[in-house]
Amino acid sequence: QEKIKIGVSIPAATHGWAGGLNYHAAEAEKRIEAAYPNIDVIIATAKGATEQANDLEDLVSVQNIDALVVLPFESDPLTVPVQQVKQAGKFVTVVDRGLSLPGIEDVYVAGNNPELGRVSGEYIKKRLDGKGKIVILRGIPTVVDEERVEGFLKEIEGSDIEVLDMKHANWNRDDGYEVMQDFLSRFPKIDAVWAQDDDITLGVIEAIKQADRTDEMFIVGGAGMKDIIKRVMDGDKLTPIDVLYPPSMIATAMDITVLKFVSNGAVEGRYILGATVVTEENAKNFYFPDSPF
Amino acid sequence: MSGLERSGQNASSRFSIDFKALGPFLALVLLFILGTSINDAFLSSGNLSNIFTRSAFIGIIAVGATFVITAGGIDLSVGSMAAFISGAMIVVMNGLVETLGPGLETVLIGVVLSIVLGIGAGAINGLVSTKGKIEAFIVTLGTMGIYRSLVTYMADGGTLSLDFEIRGTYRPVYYGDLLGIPVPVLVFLAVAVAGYVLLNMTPFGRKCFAIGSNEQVARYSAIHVDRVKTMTYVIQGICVSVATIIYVPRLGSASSSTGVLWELEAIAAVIIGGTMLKGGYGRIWGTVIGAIMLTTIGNILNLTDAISNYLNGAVQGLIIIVAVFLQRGDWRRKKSK
Amino acid sequence: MSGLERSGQNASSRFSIDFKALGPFLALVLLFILGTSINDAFLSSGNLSNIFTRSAFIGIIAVGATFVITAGGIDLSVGSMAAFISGAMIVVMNGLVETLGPGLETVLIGVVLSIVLGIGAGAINGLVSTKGKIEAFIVTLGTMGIYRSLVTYMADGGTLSLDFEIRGTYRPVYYGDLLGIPVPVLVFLAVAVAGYVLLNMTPFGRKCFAIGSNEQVARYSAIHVDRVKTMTYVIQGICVSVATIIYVPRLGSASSSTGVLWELEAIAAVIIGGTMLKGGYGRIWGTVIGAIMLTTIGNILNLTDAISNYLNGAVQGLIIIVAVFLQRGDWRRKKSK
Amino acid sequence: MRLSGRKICKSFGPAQVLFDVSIDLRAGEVHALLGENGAGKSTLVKILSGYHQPTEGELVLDGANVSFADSAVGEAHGVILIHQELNLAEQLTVEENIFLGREIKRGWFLDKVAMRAEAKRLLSQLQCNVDPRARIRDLAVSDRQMVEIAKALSKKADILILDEPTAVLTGREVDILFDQIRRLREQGVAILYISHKLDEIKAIADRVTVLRDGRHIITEPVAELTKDDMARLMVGRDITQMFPDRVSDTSAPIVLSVRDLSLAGQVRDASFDLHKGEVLGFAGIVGAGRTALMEAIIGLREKSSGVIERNGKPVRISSLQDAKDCGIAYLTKDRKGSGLLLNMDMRPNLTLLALEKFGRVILDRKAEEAALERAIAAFDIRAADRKAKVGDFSGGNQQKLLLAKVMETDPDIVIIDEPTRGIDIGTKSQIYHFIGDLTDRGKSVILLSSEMPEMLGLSDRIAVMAAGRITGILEGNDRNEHEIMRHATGISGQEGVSVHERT
Ligand SMILES: Nc1ncnc2c1ncn2[C@@H]1O[C@H](COP(=O)(O)OP(=O)(O)OP(=O)(O)O)[C@@H](O)[C@H]1O
Ligand SMILES: Nc1ncnc2c1ncn2[C@@H]1O[C@H](COP(=O)(O)OP(=O)(O)OP(=O)(O)O)[C@@H](O)[C@H]1O
Ligand SMILES: [Mg+2]
Ligand SMILES: [Mg+2]
Repeated sequence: QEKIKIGVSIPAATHGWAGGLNYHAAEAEKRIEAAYPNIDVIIATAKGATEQANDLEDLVSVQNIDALVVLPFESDPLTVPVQQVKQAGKFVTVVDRGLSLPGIEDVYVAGNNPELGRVSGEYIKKRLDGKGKIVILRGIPTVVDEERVEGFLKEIEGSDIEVLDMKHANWNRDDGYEVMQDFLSRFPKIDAVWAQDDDITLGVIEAIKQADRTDEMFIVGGAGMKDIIKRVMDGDKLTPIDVLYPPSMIATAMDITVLKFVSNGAVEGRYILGATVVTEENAKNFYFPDSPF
Repeated sequence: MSGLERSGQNASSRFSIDFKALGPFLALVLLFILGTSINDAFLSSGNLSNIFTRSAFIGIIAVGATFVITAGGIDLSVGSMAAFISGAMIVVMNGLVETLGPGLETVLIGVVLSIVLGIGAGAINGLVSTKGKIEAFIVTLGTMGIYRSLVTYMADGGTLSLDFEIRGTYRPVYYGDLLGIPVPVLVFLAVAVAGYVLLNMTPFGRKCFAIGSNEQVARYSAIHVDRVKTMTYVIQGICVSVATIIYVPRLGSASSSTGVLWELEAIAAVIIGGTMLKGGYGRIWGTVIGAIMLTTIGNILNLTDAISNYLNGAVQGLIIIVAVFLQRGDWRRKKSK
Repeated sequence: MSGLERSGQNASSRFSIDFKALGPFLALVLLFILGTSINDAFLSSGNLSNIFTRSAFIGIIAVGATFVITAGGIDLSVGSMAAFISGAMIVVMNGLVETLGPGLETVLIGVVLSIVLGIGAGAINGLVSTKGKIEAFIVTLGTMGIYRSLVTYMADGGTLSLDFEIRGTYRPVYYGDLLGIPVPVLVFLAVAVAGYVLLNMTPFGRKCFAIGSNEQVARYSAIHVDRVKTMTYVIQGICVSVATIIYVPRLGSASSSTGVLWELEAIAAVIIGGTMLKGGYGRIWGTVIGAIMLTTIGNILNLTDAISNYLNGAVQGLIIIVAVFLQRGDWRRKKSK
Repeated sequence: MRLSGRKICKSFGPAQVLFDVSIDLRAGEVHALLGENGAGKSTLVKILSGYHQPTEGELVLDGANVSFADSAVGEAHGVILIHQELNLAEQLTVEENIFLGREIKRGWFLDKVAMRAEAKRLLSQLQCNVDPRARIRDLAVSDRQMVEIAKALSKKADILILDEPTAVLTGREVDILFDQIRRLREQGVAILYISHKLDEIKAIADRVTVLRDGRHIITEPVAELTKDDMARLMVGRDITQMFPDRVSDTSAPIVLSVRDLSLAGQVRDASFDLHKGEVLGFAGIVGAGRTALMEAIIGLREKSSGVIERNGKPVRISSLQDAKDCGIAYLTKDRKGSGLLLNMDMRPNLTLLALEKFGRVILDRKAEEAALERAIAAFDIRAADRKAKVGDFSGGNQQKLLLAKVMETDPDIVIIDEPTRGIDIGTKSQIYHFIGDLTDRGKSVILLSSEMPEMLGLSDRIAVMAAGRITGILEGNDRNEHEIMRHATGISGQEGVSVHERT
């Protein structure tokens, strides 16, 4: 009997969150292949949109997959390539970043970037009583980053929270460290930092520690890296909360896709993941010490 | 002292030269054998067509890079330049939809713009490095940052998307075919042939070789060194715009992450093909095969999931080194010399 | 007539020669003036100490790169190598906590491991390129992929984090200071002085210059070309491990994104410093200033919000080109020659 | 009167190398330019042809003032210069070099067929049968020079300047070149000819100008001057004795013995002995394998078989370092390609081969400077500026520096390949006496030379090679041009070896 092949196309592990994505995809592959011997999961990773488009072609033409789970590097450029997979008669699940044309995918498992920004803004606004000076460390200039920042700025609009400056830290902890160092030299008073991503948070923490200004401010990160979750769990004043944007969503998407082939029920629709706020109280539910992310 | 002349010695050296020219080709054949042995689907016409179509981008850019490198220069800005040109094309074409509609004119204007920008960007690289007497490495590192910033700025940090109606008109440029051969492959072939003719059959190409081999000699031979060098960057720019013209209809968008690291791939294709990084010797066909080899390696890695994805890069690196080692053909000779 | 003329020309030529050696330094001073005018905080001791401390990584790696480039080679693998060595150090030190505890021994073993790996990785680059007669560009492009894959594999795609207790022991190596000078700055200085002595005052350094300037002449001067070239890669490897040793305690982690593009920055620092990309002429102090300049540009951009974030790269690129143009000092002379 | 230089002065930075030099070139005349190394000959002709601009003075072409902004303008006016230092792109082929910058075109494309045919014609005119498709870097130096000449001939010169064209040529090639020069003279071309070989000047030139230390000394018809006159005018003193007086001692112990050395495709079964205090000459036509044999001995090329004994003990020499350790030094004939780092100044060049002498850990810069001081004095190196790049040195001074570099290792055995290429007559004599001093001090010399007088004047014995074999080792009265010729062309056959190999 022919195996059912499920192709999974995701970005390569070039930063922490993507690393978590890779990890969860690989774990799900093992789990699924063990549970269903007639299913073969094939993971392809890409370092850019063009390469991902190549991978999609290869999954169809040489691997002859039956279903595709794709987390698009970027929405726009991958819309047409994914559409072609669909037109080849494959079942398509899109994860996290929606395509630019409606109606292509069978299943959409969505993260919610504007919501991540909004929730973070909401927390900071509340913590500071609607008044204070903050700095923002952005990611790599992409749609994801843009959506998060927009969501954040919209939320704090009208309050007395002043954004001293925003700089790109490229979802990289070294850049986070250096940008924060420079913010600290520049601004004598900072009430809060929105780091948007936990890789950046790690760098920010060290910079603040080095400047000995830990009591002055707090940081809101994002994604749910285990190191940060641990800090939240331990009640670290510097990182009171974290906003989830779990890379495990890829595993969820893979599971849903498998259901299409192993169950009789109709599998379709949209599954929107919230931007859960991790606090000291609920942190232990989100702490996975064995995960690499 | 008169009389006797040397002889012999020629035969053996001629043989090794032939082998050297065949080197990249042999390495490619070995890669194809490897691919087939891993997965039968490798040789399917669909897959082969995919490989050749994909290698068109990098291949076309690498043809330009062959000129630059042969003349002793280097261009690190090609990836950013491609992103910038794509972005500008998209902005302008989208803007024209209202007045001209999503028809051929709009696309043509986009194409012309692309070429103009390519020539301009190349000329900047060339003029700043020759007139400013700044190492090309630095100049193109600088313009790499500049072009990339410009596209990020145009896209406001996000993505520039081509109007979906224009995509319909423009689509065949990437997805169409002529007598079964995909358009990008035809364009690649045309660029390669043109590049070959220009590099090997015209005075201009001859001058590139001479400058890369010895600038002083070139200058003493009444060659306008700065002018020729600048021209190589312009050619590189034109190649980038041609690549962009077939790239835009594929993904229909441009962002700050478009074309990242293409410069490295293009240079690698050139060097794999046997062109010398220090200049003075260039080989267009080698470059073409180098580009196809790089794409094929990526494709082969997608043929199997035996290798952990994390190790893809390692396998790729290893294959590149081994392929170049095999194609050098020097392993057959003794050390000597 | 002769007397008069001689003295006149003397003065001007001496001035321009001095100017050339001072070039990078002057460019740096201009940058500092720019920084101060943008934000007073620039000259604060905290900020200056930040700049110098940060430039230590790239600076130390660039000192190694100066050797490689002077001898006519190139090493693209340094960033990946740094990531790989960091990863290996962290894994081994974490593993040793149980048996040896989080004390000095564990850190020392980590440090020794780092050096050993650096030497090994450098030796691989050197031997494969010299013995295999493969262009260094290709070899190190290959090992760049290999080392990066290895660290990704070790980290399972994620992050390797150093045990928190070891961090405590190890922390002073990055955050400590001696007489107010941060340790990384001292290490950088020590590496630079050692590099200067080795390159300019020893037979080995002389041989690097000779090989980079003409390999054939070097061979006819009883220099073991392959051996010396391999040694330059080993030195590069050692420099990478020293940089890693002070890098790891900074954030206590390594991942596949560690050290991305450091190779480009290191080479840029070297070239900005006045070393020639084609080999034959190297300048350690120039490299040091080049590294500080690169860091300073980044710092200045962080100190102002006058420029759109999206355009950072453009400003950076522009400043690099202008700085190198100014430091060349050739703009003062006529074209002639 | 075609081209004149009037009161030409030239300075490089602080150093003035030409002082008010005037010269006239006439149609249909061969004008010779003479002078010591560094006298300014090359500089003068570079100015005449537009490669350099004079600091002062002017050029007059057919009675009108001209100025050549660069060499292209010079060439457009019909002034063609063949450089002293070869000026060919090494990675390009012969035909590509000949037509570099003025390719023959058909439409937009290169007319390769026409260029090949023309290249073949030019080369055959010079009786030079290199393959037009060969790369320059694979050619012997003399062939490269012939290519240079072919390139110049193809340019249709009105005024042709040849800067030491014969330094690397063999006798036969010189004859061919002279035929061409005479042909051009008959066509009314003005020719300026630089050489250190006074015989050649006598044979070809109509008038001669002598430069000394950048100053014009005399311009006279050649017939008015003897060779001795010319030498005296150049050097500023009499050269009494060209060669040192040497007494050879064939009973001295053997310091180097080579047995049955073969080198794939280039040398077969070469055997010879070298005595203490002896000069052993190696003669042969170009490509006979002399250089290949020597480079195999000193470990620069891989030998396929053979034994080398030093003072009776077999030694293994697989690298130049080994050779150095055995007290053997080698002076290459390719000073630009293998000898000197042209982009560096004198000091690093001088000490490169004997670097460990100046410190194993830290180089002693003072000692290096002192060595340079000594070398400049001992070898009479005349550099206008001590910090100048060696590539800017006059050809002869480069050669002297190379000799000094090799002697820094203080070898017991010196293998010298073409030591006096481009050296003026005064310095030549200095070098010959220097070789004499060496042997007097008990050192031994192997001399490879294409110059018959120096071969005969210096060597105690002469080994002759033909087609990769040593066809004879000539001693005593057999050391004459006729015998050498006989063995070099292989006429003597194998019996030559048995007759003369008596050691
Ligand atoms: N480009 C240059 N820069 C500095 N000095 C130079 C340059 N060219 C020549 N010189 C110096 O000018 C002087 C004359 O050199 P030139 O080459 O004219 O001598 P020459 O008469 O041709 O000697 P030779 O017989 O050795 O070739 C030398 O001292 C040389 O070092
Ligand atoms: N690097 C090389 N590689 C291959 N063949 C070479 C090389 N150098 C020289 N040859 C060939 O080896 C043979 C011997 O050359 P070699 O230079 O030893 O001759 P020679 O008699 O010393 O010449 P000369 O009289 O010019 O010194 C020739 O056929 C030459 O073309
Ligand atoms: Mg699987
Ligand atoms: Mg000269």
